[in-house]
Amino acid sequence: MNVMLFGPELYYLGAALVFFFLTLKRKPEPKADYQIAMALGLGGLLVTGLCLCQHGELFFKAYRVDLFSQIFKFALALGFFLVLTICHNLPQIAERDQAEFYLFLTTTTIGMMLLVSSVELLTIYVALELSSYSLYILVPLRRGDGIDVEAGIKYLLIGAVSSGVMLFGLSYLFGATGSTYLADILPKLPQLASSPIGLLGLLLALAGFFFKLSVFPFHFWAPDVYQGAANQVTTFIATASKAAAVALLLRLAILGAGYGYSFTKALVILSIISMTLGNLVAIIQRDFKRLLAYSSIAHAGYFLIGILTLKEAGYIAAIYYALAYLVMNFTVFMVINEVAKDGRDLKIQELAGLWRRSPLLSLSLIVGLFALAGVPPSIGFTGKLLLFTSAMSQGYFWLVLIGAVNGTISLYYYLRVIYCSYFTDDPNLGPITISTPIRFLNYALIAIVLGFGVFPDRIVELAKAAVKTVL
Amino acid sequence: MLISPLMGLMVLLLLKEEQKFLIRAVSLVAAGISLGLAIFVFVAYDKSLGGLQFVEKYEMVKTFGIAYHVGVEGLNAPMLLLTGIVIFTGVLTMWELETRTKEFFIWILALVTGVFGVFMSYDMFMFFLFYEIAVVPMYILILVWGSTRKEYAAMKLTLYLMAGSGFIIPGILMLYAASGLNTFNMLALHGVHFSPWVQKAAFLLLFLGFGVLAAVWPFHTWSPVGHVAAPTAVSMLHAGVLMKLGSFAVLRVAMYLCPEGFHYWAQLMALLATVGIVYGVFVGLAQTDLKYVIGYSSVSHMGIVCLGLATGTVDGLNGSVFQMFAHGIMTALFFSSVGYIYDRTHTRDIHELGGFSKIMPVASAFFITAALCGAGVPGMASFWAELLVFIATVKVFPINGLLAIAALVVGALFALRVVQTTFFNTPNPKFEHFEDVSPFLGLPRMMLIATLVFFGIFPQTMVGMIKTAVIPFLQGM
Amino acid sequence: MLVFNHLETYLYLALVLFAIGLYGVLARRSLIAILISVELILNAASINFMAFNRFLAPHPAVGQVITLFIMAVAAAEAAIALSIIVAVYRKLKSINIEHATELRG
Amino acid sequence: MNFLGSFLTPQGVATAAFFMVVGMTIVGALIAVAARNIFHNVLGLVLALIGVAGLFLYLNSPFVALMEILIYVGAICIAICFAIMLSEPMYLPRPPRKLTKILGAAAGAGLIFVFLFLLTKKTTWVPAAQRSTDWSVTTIGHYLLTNYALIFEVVSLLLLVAMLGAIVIARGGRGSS
Amino acid sequence: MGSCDPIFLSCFLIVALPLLSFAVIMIFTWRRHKLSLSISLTCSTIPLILAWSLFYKLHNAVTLAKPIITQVNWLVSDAVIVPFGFLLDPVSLLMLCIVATIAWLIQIYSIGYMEGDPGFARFYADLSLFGMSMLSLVSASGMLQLFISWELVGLASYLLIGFWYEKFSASEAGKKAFVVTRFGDIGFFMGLVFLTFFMKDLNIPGLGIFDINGAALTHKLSEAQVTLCALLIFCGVAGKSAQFPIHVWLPDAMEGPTPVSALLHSATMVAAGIYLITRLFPLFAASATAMSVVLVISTITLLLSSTIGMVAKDIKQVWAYSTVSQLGFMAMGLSAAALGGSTLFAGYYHLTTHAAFKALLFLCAGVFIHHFGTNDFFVMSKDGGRKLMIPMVTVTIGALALAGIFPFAGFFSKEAIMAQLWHLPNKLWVGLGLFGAFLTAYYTFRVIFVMLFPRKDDNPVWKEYYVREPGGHGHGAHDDDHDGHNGNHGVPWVMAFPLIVLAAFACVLGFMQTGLEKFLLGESHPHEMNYLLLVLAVGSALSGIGLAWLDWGSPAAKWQGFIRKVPVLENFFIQKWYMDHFWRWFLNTVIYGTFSRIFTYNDRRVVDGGVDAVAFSTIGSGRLLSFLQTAFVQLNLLFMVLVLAGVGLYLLMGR
Repeated sequence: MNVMLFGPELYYLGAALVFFFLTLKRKPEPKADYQIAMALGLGGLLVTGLCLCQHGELFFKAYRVDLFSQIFKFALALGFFLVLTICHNLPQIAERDQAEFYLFLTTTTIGMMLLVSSVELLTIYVALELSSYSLYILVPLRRGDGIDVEAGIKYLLIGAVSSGVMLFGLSYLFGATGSTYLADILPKLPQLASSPIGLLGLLLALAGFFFKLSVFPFHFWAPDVYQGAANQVTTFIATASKAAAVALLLRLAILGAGYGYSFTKALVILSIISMTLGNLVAIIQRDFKRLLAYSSIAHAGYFLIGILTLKEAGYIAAIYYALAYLVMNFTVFMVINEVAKDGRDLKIQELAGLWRRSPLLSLSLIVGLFALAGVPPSIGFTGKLLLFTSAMSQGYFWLVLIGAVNGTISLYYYLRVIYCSYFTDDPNLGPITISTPIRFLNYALIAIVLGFGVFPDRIVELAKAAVKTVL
Repeated sequence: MLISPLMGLMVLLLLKEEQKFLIRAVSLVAAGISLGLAIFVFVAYDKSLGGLQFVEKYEMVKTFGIAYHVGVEGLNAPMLLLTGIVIFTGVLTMWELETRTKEFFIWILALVTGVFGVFMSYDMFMFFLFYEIAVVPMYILILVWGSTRKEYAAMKLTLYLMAGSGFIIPGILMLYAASGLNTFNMLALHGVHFSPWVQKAAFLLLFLGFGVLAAVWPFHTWSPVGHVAAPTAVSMLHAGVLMKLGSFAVLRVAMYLCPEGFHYWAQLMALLATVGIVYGVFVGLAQTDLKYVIGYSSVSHMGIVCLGLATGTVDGLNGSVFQMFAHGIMTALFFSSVGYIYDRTHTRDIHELGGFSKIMPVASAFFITAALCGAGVPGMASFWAELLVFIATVKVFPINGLLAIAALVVGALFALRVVQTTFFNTPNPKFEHFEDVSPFLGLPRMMLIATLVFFGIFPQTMVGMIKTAVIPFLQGM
Repeated sequence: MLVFNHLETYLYLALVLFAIGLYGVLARRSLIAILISVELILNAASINFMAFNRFLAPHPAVGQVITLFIMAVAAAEAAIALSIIVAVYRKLKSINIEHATELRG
Repeated sequence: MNFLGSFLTPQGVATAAFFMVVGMTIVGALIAVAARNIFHNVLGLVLALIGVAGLFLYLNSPFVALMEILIYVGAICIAICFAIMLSEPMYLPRPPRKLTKILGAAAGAGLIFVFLFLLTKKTTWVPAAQRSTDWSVTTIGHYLLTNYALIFEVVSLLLLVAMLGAIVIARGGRGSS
Repeated sequence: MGSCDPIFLSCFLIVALPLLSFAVIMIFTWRRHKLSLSISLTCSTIPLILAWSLFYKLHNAVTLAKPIITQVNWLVSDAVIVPFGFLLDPVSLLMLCIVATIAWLIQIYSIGYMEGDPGFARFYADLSLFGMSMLSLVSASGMLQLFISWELVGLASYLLIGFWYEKFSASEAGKKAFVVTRFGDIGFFMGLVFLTFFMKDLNIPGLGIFDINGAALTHKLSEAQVTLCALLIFCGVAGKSAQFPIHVWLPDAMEGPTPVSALLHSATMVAAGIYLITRLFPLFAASATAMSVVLVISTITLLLSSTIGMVAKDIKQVWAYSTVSQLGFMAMGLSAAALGGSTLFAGYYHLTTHAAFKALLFLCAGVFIHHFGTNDFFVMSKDGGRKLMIPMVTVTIGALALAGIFPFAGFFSKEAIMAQLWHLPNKLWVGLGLFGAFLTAYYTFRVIFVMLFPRKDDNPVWKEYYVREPGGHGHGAHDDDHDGHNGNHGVPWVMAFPLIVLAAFACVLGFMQTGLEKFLLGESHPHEMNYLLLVLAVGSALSGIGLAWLDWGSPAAKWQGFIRKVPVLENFFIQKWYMDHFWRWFLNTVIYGTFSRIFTYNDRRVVDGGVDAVAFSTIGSGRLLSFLQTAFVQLNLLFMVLVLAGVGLYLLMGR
């Protein structure tokens, strides 16, 4: 067995081991922990990058390594690393828990990495649970006055029910096809076209990923968890875990291709409701993270647009947008994290005077939010347009129209945030000092968001190559 | 041409907020270079050859058929010139800006980059990308440097325009998808014969979407509010150039790609345009804020543009494009004068300003010139434009044409009422100590007037240029 | 045919168990009771797998393996859930889910 | 005699036992969700799980049935009992049930039930063309170490995470109080 | 016909030089009065010389049928081709000379009149602009160029009337003039557009190119089409030439400096309308209906303005109304000629003579106003108006000419018009014409007599008439400011000189009737004198003068107009037939009050309100939907389950 094939997973397993040993230390040393974590994160990024072009199958074909999975693994590693960069102070996590924090962050990353490579239903399920459980633990790790555990328990409850439903759906799929391997299931599904079990089993099975992606109606956890969890954890949930969910949905949705219209129609409906609901409710939010939660619900709808086309163009767009979403959403969260140094939940009003307090952060915020809103020249815009293009090519006119109108609605609340940060001022608030690495991070993020927005070709070609391995 | 504002923008990013003079100078140079290039293109364009010249092409995303594809032809050369002039004068106009100077010029250069991009792009994707780039900075520009209900105005304007984009995207993508060519290249798409249904739907979407930016009635209400709130140079750019983006896009994308759709909806276009023309002047009559007045006059004048487009004749299109140009310059002049006055007096109420021309004869003269131009006085560029449009309209839509012509009387009343109340009459003693426009600040306004008069006296320079594109354009339909 | 040799018997049974579990999740206030209900749901899925395994699957070991894994996952889930429930009790002084109402909107 | 005899046939006994197991499962489940006393719930769960284990026996899987009892009844239910004791005191007065909530829950569960019932009913279940008849524990072990080796490892990681997580969360609680 | 054509070149210079002067003064020298003056004078003298030299060079070469057209393309769109060029035929040549001359004279005159005014340079700039547009108007080769110049004339008049812009009434008057004439112009423009529209079958390439006389076209259009076009174009004429009911701007336009009044209301701007009818005479003549309308309107105009003139106290107002009435006269003459199948000569001839004597009258009035600082001729009379010899003599000459007394110019031209009216089958018209002549003589000499024969200082009539309001009517107050400069020096020569020249014209022009006719029409019809008409006309004029003498002149006169006997009528006339009221009502109630308000309301409430409502309902629906996110997780779960089951059931049923 080629170690390189399983390289990233092994590396992170090792990292988890390192963190595990760190948890055993009697005296917590957050600074040292952080430095180790950063080093490991950077190393992980390197390893994942090196393994980018691997392809092969492992574990009796339960595990497939291809460009598609490796791209998402890289995205996960990137997300992991990025989240680590804003962990230089973890005010909301008790000092002695910080090593555990890194540990669970690593394990959830491992879970997601396994997830994106899995091509077997049970592996998918277990990997999903691994990543979820780590997150369930991470959410109530926060030092809080109750909303942390409240968020944790709600997350867990909704997650448990979703995964129960998913498992039930998987059992039907298993029953209908007699196999848990996607490769075996796929050819058998057309034979089931006359009976509803394949379609509905698939729909039930998708529930778990809808939950991860916070698609309506599995979205209820998102606002609470975003608000209740520590900022860094929220960041991870909002960035990396979405990418993993998108990856899996792309893999699974292919199964629905045989069902044609009725399957996609269900997705179209969910997509439309997701984006409309997310955007409408986001309008009235006051808490910034909660607002972003609703925005993520809306974005789940956008992801679905690409997925439900079940065509190459749509998949390319979805991959592109998933990567884009990771970066642009992270940009915003980074700003939150830097502004709320003490780890509090940031109200939108508290952004007042950001342009004065830290022009760079305010610029990042604008870039990030405009990207989320789909304003050019940003990856958000390009991604959204690619999504719409692919959907339109399949004739989903109304979907595109509603999506485009939704873009307008979303702009409203993003602009409100920008308004607060740019045009209101609170003289009581002093300037925000940002460290040099964060400063460079800012520049890099802005450059990525704008640069790949204008020149998306490389990413698109990469995604195209990746999609070829899935379809 | 795209590069120069971008370069300026980059340099500005590096400068410190304190180096105000340098910031201004850099912006001015950037704007000056674009203006120079615009003039160069306008002059160097080979009219006898026609067609697309100065083409640059570069594949962006092969998978989706997106390419950076720019060029100049008779339709956009005037628009480029317009943009060049307005940005140059706009930068000069805002020379005295003190608050957050750097950011201001950054955003305004970003906006201009977008505008140039829209006018030159022959790829729908890039077209739309630049379109949005041109629209969005408005929000920030209005919000930070604006006045009078700026939050409301900025939000309204941005959302309204974005809602327009919400129609444009499906429209564009519809054509993209229906063509099956997997390309956004407009020239290529032009060759496709879309089914009538697609054409009708796409045209309607595009017309409504772009119409919002062109302030087509009844989607115009953002425009007066936005103009009122915006700072001077932004008003200039916005009314002068940005609104043209809308009408230009209707021409460039909607009419170019969906000729049948256009013929189907032409009646509607003409109707909306006519209503806009009549409506604009009447509502403008009741306004007391100078910028509101101008805002509504813009609605009316953009109605003329739209009416010209609706005719679908060579004369109409000539007039329409000419009117875009003329109105752009004229409105820029309007706003720069008003801005100057407002900066000094902090009021735009026409009654309060009464008799202003005694205090600032030169500033007033600028405004009056613009007002006369707005009233369609011969010798100014807009006269010719309106003339062409009206003649063309009467032939195609007699009733609309007559109504629009009749609205001219009210238009004259409208312009003169403002001029009279604001500048004539007894001066308000409150403002007597103000000094008149200094020659330096007068320069941009003089440039604008000179442009207006030049094309008023030699309309052929412009019409001849536009014609080179319009005739093949219509033949292609 | 005997009733216990019917696939459908087991499927309907699992369904009933699933529905009961779901009802419990939706209706109970105590977090622990909800957890119990979730276990019922998982068991329902297990029955399904086992039934398919028994009557349909080409490799009869697969379903059993899956069921084993489900048990392990359920155990893990129970451990985490219970620890969170304990934490909830510590912070909120109650394990009634209806008392956790800070987050809304 | 004949009548009785018909019950006493092996099939009859098996059927009767099956109904008993089914009854245990369903009644246990009902107790688990319906009883107001939390301990009764746990006991109901135990009952239901034993029933399920019985079902597994009927499904030719004694090993899994054994594991079911070991893991669920032996581990999970005990853990739940500990949690009950660690959390809310039993003697606290409980608020009365809300009818609307119960009705809503019943409606939700009922609707899902109807949906899945119809689904199951409409489906024609087709057995695999070729079926292996190997039910032995050996095969299970074989599968665990070949096809499902990865899951096996992952599950171990999962359990580790769960343990550590439980410790961390519980420890944090203790520290703060 | 390149631009090197000498005729084109000279015409071009005639037009371009004043424009140049306008531009130069406005941009560069507007702070330097003397320099501006010299520029402007140069730029009006050269055209004057050029115009006359053209006249001498070409007066034998051109006829109405064979004009010289010299033009270049100005704008070439598709169907619209606008040439820029000049059409020289007798009509335009003569008019060119008249305009150039009067413009020049007025520039000379203004040196004195405007001396010391802070806007001196601007005034000259505006005058130049006006001169340019007027010259371009009369010599335009295409209808569109004519229209453009026509508009520019309106613009220049706006600037000139509102010259003293800080005075509300002045700027108001300027606005009124512009808007009202614009109102007419729109009709004109529509008429032009319709002409091209109707003639598109003829493959006429553009608006401008068609023969300005339109003669060739008329028979190709149907009667109704011609009527429509003619009437629409007449709207423009009515606006510029102050015909009823849009004459109201003209009397108000007296707010401008007096030279402007002279310029505008004698020779040039108002004449433009009549000139247009002459230009398009064949077109108009082709439609009897249109001409009848013109006849009726011009007659109403004549009577209306004459009656108002009878009661005005402001000398410029009197002259203004007299202008209106004379314009009505001209239009009557032209329309009668058209109806009677005659030529355009009579009206055009009256235009020529009128230009001379009305300019004279205004300039004289200007001298008085300048001298006494008031517009009220009663006040002038008391303050010794008759001591100013030159203006008093010239004004009398002008008045005699206006009244149509032999041997002054007015006599001949009026006679020609009467002759045209006489030929109409319905004698009512000639009767009304005579009545108009009578009134004209009456109100003219009312002024003259009051000025010439003031009462003694202690006469009780002064109580009524000597009202010297501070800052009162007209520009008294303004001119007071610089009375000191030349108040007691008599009349400066720059002002006297134009008076004398014009007086000479007023005397001489009458005897050139035959020559002019020959020049214009190429042949001269032998006049058979209609002695009855002659007697009637002279009689009505003389009786007018006589009545004026009885009412105002004779030592026994009570200084009460005969109209005083019918107070209702007098009031009606004093209120100017309530036409101003009507228009004010129209503007305030209909335009501002109704349309503007309704539209504004609609804009605020319906259109904008609709948009806001959409926005608010969006936010509202967000608020509403946010209730989905209850704090009770089980409710959310229930919702989730229900949706799931719903979607499942839907898909199940669908299959």
